[in-house]
Amino acid sequence: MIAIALNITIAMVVLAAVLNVYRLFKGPDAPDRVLALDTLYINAIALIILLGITLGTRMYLEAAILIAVMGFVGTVAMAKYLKRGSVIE
Amino acid sequence: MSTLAEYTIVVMLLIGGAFTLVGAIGLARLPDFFTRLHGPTKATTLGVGAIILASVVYFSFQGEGIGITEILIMAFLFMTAPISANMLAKAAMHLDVDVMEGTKGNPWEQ
Amino acid sequence: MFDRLNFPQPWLSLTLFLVWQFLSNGVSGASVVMGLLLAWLIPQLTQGFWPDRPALTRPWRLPGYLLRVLVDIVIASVTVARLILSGRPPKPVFVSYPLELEQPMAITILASTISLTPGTVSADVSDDQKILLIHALDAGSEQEVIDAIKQRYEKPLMEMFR
Amino acid sequence: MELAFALAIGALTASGVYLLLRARTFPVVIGLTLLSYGVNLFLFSSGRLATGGQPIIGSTSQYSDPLPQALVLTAIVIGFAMTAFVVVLALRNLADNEDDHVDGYQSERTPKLKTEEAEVSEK
Amino acid sequence: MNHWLTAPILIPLLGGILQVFMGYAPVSLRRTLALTTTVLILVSAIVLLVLADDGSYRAYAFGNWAPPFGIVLVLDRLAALMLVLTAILALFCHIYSVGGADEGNRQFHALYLFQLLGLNIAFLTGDLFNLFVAFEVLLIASYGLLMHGAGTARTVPGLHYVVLNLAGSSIFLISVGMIYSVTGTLNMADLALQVPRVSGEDLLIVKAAGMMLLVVFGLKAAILPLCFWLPRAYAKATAPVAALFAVMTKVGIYAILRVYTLVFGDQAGELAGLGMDWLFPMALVTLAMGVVGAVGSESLKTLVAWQVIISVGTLLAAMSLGSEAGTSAALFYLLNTTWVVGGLFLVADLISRQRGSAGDRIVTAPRMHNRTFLSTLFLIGAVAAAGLPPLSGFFAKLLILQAATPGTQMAWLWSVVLAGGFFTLIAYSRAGSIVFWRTVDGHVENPGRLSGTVSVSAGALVALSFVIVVLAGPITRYTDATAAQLHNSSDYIEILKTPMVGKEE
Amino acid sequence: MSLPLVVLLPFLGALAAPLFAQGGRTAIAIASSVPAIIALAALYPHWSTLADGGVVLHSYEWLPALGISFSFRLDGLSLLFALLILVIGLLIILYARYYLKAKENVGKFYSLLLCFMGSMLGIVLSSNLLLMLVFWELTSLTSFLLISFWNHKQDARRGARMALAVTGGGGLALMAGILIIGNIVGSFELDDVLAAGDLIKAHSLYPVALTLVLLGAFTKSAQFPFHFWLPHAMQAPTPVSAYLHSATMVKAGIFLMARLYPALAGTEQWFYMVSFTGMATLLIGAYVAMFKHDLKGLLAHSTVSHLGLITLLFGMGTKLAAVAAVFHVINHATFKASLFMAAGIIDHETGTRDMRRINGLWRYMPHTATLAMVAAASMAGVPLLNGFLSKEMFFAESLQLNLPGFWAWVPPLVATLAGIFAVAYSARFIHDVFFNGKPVDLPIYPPHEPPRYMKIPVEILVFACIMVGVFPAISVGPLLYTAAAATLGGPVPEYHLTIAHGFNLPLVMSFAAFFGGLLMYSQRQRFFDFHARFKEIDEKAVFEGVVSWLASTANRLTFFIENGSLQRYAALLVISVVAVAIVPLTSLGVFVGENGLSPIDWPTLIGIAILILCALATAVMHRERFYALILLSVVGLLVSLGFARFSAPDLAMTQLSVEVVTIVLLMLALFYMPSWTPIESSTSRRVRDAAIALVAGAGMTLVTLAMLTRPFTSISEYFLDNSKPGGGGTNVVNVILVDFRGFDTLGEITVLAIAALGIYSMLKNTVLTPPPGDGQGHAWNRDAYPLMLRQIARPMLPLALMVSAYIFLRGHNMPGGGFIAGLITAVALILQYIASGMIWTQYRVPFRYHNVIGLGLLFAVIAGAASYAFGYPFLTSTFDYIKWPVVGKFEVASALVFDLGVYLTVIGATLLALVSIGRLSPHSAIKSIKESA
Ligand code: NA
Ligand code: NA
Repeated sequence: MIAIALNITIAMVVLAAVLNVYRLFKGPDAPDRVLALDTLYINAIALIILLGITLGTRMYLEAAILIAVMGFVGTVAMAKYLKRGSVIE
Repeated sequence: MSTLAEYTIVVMLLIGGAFTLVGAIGLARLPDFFTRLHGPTKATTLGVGAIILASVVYFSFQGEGIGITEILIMAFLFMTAPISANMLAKAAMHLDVDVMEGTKGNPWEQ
Repeated sequence: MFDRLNFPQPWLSLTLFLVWQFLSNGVSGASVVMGLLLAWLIPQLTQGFWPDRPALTRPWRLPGYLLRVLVDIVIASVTVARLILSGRPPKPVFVSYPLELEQPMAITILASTISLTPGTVSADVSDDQKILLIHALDAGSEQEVIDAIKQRYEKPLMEMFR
Repeated sequence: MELAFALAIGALTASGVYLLLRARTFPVVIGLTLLSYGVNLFLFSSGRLATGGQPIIGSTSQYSDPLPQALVLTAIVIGFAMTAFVVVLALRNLADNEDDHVDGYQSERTPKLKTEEAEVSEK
Repeated sequence: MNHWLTAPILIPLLGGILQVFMGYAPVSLRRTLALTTTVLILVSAIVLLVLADDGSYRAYAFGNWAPPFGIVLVLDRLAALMLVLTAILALFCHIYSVGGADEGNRQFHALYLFQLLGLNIAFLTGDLFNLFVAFEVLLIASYGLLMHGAGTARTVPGLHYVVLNLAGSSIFLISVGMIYSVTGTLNMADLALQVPRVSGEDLLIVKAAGMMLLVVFGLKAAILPLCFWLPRAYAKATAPVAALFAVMTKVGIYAILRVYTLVFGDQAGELAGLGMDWLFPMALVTLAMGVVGAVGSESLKTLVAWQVIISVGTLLAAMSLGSEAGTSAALFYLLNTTWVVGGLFLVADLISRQRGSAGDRIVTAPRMHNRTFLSTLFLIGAVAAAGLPPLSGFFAKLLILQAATPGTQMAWLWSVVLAGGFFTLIAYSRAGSIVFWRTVDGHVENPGRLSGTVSVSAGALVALSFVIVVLAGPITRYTDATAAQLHNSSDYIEILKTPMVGKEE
Repeated sequence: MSLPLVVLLPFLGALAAPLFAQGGRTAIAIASSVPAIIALAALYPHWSTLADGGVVLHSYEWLPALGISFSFRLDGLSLLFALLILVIGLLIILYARYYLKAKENVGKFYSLLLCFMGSMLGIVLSSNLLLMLVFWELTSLTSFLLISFWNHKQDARRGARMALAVTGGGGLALMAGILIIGNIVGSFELDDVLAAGDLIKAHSLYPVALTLVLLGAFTKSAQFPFHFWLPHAMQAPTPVSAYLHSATMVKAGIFLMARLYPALAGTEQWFYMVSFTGMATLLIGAYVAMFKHDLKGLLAHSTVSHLGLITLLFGMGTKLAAVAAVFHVINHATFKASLFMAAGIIDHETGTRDMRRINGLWRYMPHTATLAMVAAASMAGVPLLNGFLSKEMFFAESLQLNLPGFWAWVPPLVATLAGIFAVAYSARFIHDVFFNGKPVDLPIYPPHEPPRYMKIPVEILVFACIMVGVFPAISVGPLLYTAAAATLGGPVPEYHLTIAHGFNLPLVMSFAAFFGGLLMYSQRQRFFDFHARFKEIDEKAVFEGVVSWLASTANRLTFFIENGSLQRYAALLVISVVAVAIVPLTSLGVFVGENGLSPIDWPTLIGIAILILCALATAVMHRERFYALILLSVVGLLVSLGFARFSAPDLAMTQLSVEVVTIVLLMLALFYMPSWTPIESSTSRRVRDAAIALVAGAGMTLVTLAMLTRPFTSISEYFLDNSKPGGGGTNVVNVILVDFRGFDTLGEITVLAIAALGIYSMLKNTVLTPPPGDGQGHAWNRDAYPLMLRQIARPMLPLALMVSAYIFLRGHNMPGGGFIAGLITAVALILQYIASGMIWTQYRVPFRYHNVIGLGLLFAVIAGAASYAFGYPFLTSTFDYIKWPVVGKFEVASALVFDLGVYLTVIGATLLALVSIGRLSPHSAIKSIKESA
């Protein structure tokens, strides 16, 4: 049962990722694209955790932690660039 | 693994997947940047949260002790997601992106 | 660097200690020793990076607040999900929220809360830190939003950060 | 699956090479980065693909080849250092030449040898 | 295991680290320590040369892990020769840089020593992937050094150099991946053992990888059509850097020599002599292109930079003869060309310092202050580089010509080498006569006066061509032995049996 | 010992001579003559050996690998040349003492002259052909420097370069020729070569070798068509011309022909090549000499002609002709040297060499005039002078050639015609200079006799001309005989050295030449008019033109190929790779190995599809840079997911963290760059690039597919087996990194460190003007440090450090390690910079990043070097499990110290790099001070 639910969940998350990619391509503005990228990062967390459950291993968990701790820095840098140009000043 | 745990896992997984998907649908379908901003910051965050809980339960019932590290992921996500949203909203307002018709109030630029 | 051999930021140290237990996936002799060590060491190293530390006077209220936020997230997420799935065009509104909180960290927590709870996103804080610009996805009026936030979040926060 | 993986490496390489051949520094940097992604995946796959075979002793029954992973890790780090350097060099190029053309000034690309005859007038 | 093997690596590494810490130390202290490090490198290289001269292979297994599992350093005659060659060049270039070229960048000496670190690793390592790492170390340091100095002239050539080498590194990794995917090993001795056993479809993969590796090494060595990054980059680099870079192309040459005698050597079965039939014509075309570039040069440094390419063509032509005599001749030529070209870069710099705005361009300018001295140095360098008697270049060329066996190959080699020599002679005489003899009235404001350090170091490098002539006997004996060792590399595989410390066989 | 000494002495003198320059011209001249005098003395004892037909050999081994030895050999021929070189050299030294002005660089002059003398001696005394070649090229070099002695004169420079180009180039041909001969014979020793004449001539490479050797000889001896350099070499100071162009340099080619005569001569090829070249040179030189108004020009062309005569004699192939050739070498050297010196005196005393201005000098310098007239008469072949004797022999030999039919007449006719010209130009030399009215507009007027000692060399030489002319058998007989014997390498034919052989055909030819020449001179105006109809070619201008053309063509060609376009170089690189790999790869085809394809996994497939899509889109959309950057980030994210999906957690984490830093880095850079890339390449160019890219991509796909589906065994089993027991860690990747292949990692962090240092240095003094807005009409926002970001950044730092400590500590056993931990720390600090600014953050960072880098590297090295103390090799790790109360059992591994080094280096390097870029931003520095207050 878990396996089925897992597959359904993975399918939903992957579909979500596809939609994010759609938004990324569609735009229309730069913030939309960054938002899509940011969301993709969060989807990636989900996918990594789902992978861990599928494989029954916790070896990939830290990758998810890494995204949670650091992933937003990229978004912040991009947003700051769009607004301010200079990221570190 | 107990049936209860199994059901919990299944439910959590499905909720998580569903919210993630809904967030993405929102991102894809909502009409302007600011409305789209809502999808990821919450629906997706919640979705990931649910999946994380599923994982916690799953690994806690694996017979190798508890698995709680995942909780931190949620904590970090809750800390950082609003910042991303805030920064992006600021950028969008700065760039003066289109706002959907019927929006009350105005984004301001300082 | 190591001014005194104490815990310059005890709440932070406690948090870090807890974080370490989470990271170690549970409490053990080793994790306690290491956690204590790091919970002492890291604030020593980083205290300079947090000059304007918030005056968290009633920290015991924090768990309750968090719980409320958590519940709100779940409830309101459903609302937003329904809105998204319904295909009905939302009725967004930009709200200029007058802040009573003054501490920057408190404002940040409020703004974060607003962003995390569905239907609202903190878009910006004014330069003078008096107004919070909020984008509400689907709201009746500006005042509704302001009142809700004031009651549910800003008040408790003001209690904590006084 | 292997075919898809191979195609991904092919696509990364193709995009990387195409951008490498552009005339401005920024696309070239992007191209090099894409190329290095492709190369890293390639080097990684020289140990073949495995699912759930993380080379952590005791975590699984069938381990994937750890050596290519270690090599790729080294390659990623080195690639990062190189990318950083080339990005900064692109900035320096921008500062020195006031545009980010990889070939520098157009005028520098034309011959300008003065023959000895041309200079005899000095005598 | 002989710890001396690590000396040429650890000395520059520690010296470099020291320099990193000492960014704000007094410049004289930094210079003293940096030069001391370089001297120590030379000493260690000489020790290794003496060791290697017994003709055996010495392996050093890092981490006490037996090859092919751990990384090994392997000392043989070739490695020792390259170490000494580099150390001597480096020492004089370093002395020269202390004359003022090291100013304006507190990290110059660190970069310089790290550059030597990379070079030395490359010469000693017995591991294919570690060779990649060594290349990266020496490349990144060279990027830094290349950009050293004031002015904007070197940015674009530097960019070209960096980008091409980054692409080259990617190709290197792809080749390593392909080879590993078939042989499952990275140790060169082990590869020499595995490659002959490869068959079928695998053979095609290894073959493609081997050829791609040749392109990578060719890029480093600057073979046509991969040599065009070099002239501008070298011509624009700060003098001691350009002079040190005389050895950079030789790393590519070394890698070709090492990998294509060991892994794809005579005993490599179906892959024996891989790519060598390509190499010979490419080498000759490279030589010719170098000569064209030299004749058409507008400045002395460009001329010398093209001389680097001429050298590469000559070296590879001799190497691709595939005979011991050819390899030995190439090694002899290698010593000559590396030092002399390095010296010529320094001389060109001294010249340009005394010619005001004319710099090193081949145009008329007011008479130089130290014309006699500089023209003598230039003459010696040019004679040695162009291969005229009585200096070392002549004997090197003689050895190369003699190495060819009668036939079409000989006809091509002789014609191109001799005609190339002729036009090089014309290029040098034209450049020299304009720069030194065609003076205009007037004087240069603040001409660079010659200090002891710069004069001695520039002079010493070109004067090494006399030393080579005097020591030609011992040197040819050594290069002959080196070539013999390279061409009978089956003993190299024995390093796989190196006993580990504290472990029984 | 004495032979090497003879060669070495002048070189020693060359080193010593400049030391005497301070003492004045007399001192240096005396000092310079010492080596020559000693050399002469050293040669003297050998005479008896040589007279008995013996040979003196002194041989020392030098470079056996090359076949070069220090072998010197003295026989009649080399003795003859050595004497000419030394004796005339001595006279020149004396002469130059008076010729050079005091302010000239006499030190350099005598030094070079002695170098040249030594080189010439080396040529004639070498017993090893390669050794001879060394000296041969040395004469080219030293003569180059001598000719250009007055290098401020353009003509001198050009003349010198032309001489160097021709003779140096010839030397290269000679080198090839000698190598072939050496290969045929198996030795470069002269004795072996001379004994192997038949072997050489029978060899298939003989024509090639002969041609190459003759090229060397002809260029050196100014034979047609290489004769043009010689007259222009007259730009040298006259002592140089007198020395180089009478007895030495130009005679080197002649010497070579004589030396190799036994080995190479006697074949048809020899005959035709040598004699016809000689004939052409003889005629052309003689003809042109007639029309030169420059005194030295006349002599130079006369030299060309006489060299042609000697060459022709050698070419004839008869033994008597060879004897005549050797004889004429002696005679020409004496009269030509004296003539050059006389010309130099005239030049010296009148200030010009233009015969149209120099007239009637008899009245001003009768002594010199007498000497010059005697020498000129010898040149013309007037009886009782030495020139007559050898010319008579030449005429005789020209009649002996057994050419078929009409051709039999050609040599005597040519000989006579050349004789006529020789008499005519000699007559001109005498009449036009010493008589023919009054001088015209001389720069120095009135001219008078030179210093007494300046004439002595001329007197000696003229005396020799007469002595040989009148008493040939006594004066030169023995020397000529031994020289001829040595040349022929065998018996010498019967010949008679007498003043006259009675009335015979040669004598008729001599008379014809004499009176024909006088007649021609008397009718000179007609010939001048005739000659004036042809445009005279200035070989120097032609040469310069050719060199300039070469240089500019080469320059244009270089620029055409090496055009400074990175795009081209990169394309060449990619094409090269494709070219070498395409053959094996196409043979491979779409190859699926025996492992086959694994089943399709849809989520992964979609992920890969997105990756491919975004990768291609990055290329397609690259002009919109920010967009491309986002797409690149997606690709990076998917690559790391791919690593996770295919069992590489460490790689996934590394890729993720590197990704974040890379994005920040690229954003930092993009700020200063244009946000759009303009379209600059043509459609065809883009299509071409796309084609190259697709081929490269297709190739990679094929290889990957083939690779992934084939089984293989690798050394990795060992790592899996030994990681825990030998390396003390369960994360095999990490154990490989810090232990099995720790040396790679040491290199890798060094790369990182160097990159950061390089970046720092490169940006130290760089100034970049930031754009005022984003290029789409938006000025930058004022809000540099947003409140929320600032506030969250603060707790993020300790939290991230905690995570980083966790990742670091577990790395040896679980995914993680120093590198990833370092990047987490670095990113956390970067966040501080982004959120709160450069100054705010920098103020709080208690260390210099340089020192962090240094410390990191140091830790790694120390961790590695610690094993030395226990007798283990560098980087040997150790570990132990310790049991403590409360804590329990835990592992202590020395590899952790190494990993700490990695950690620190990563932090230092990453931050130093990013901060260096951040520091470029000028406008916010003041603001951040305000913020931090
Ligand atoms: Na006259
Ligand atoms: Na070890």
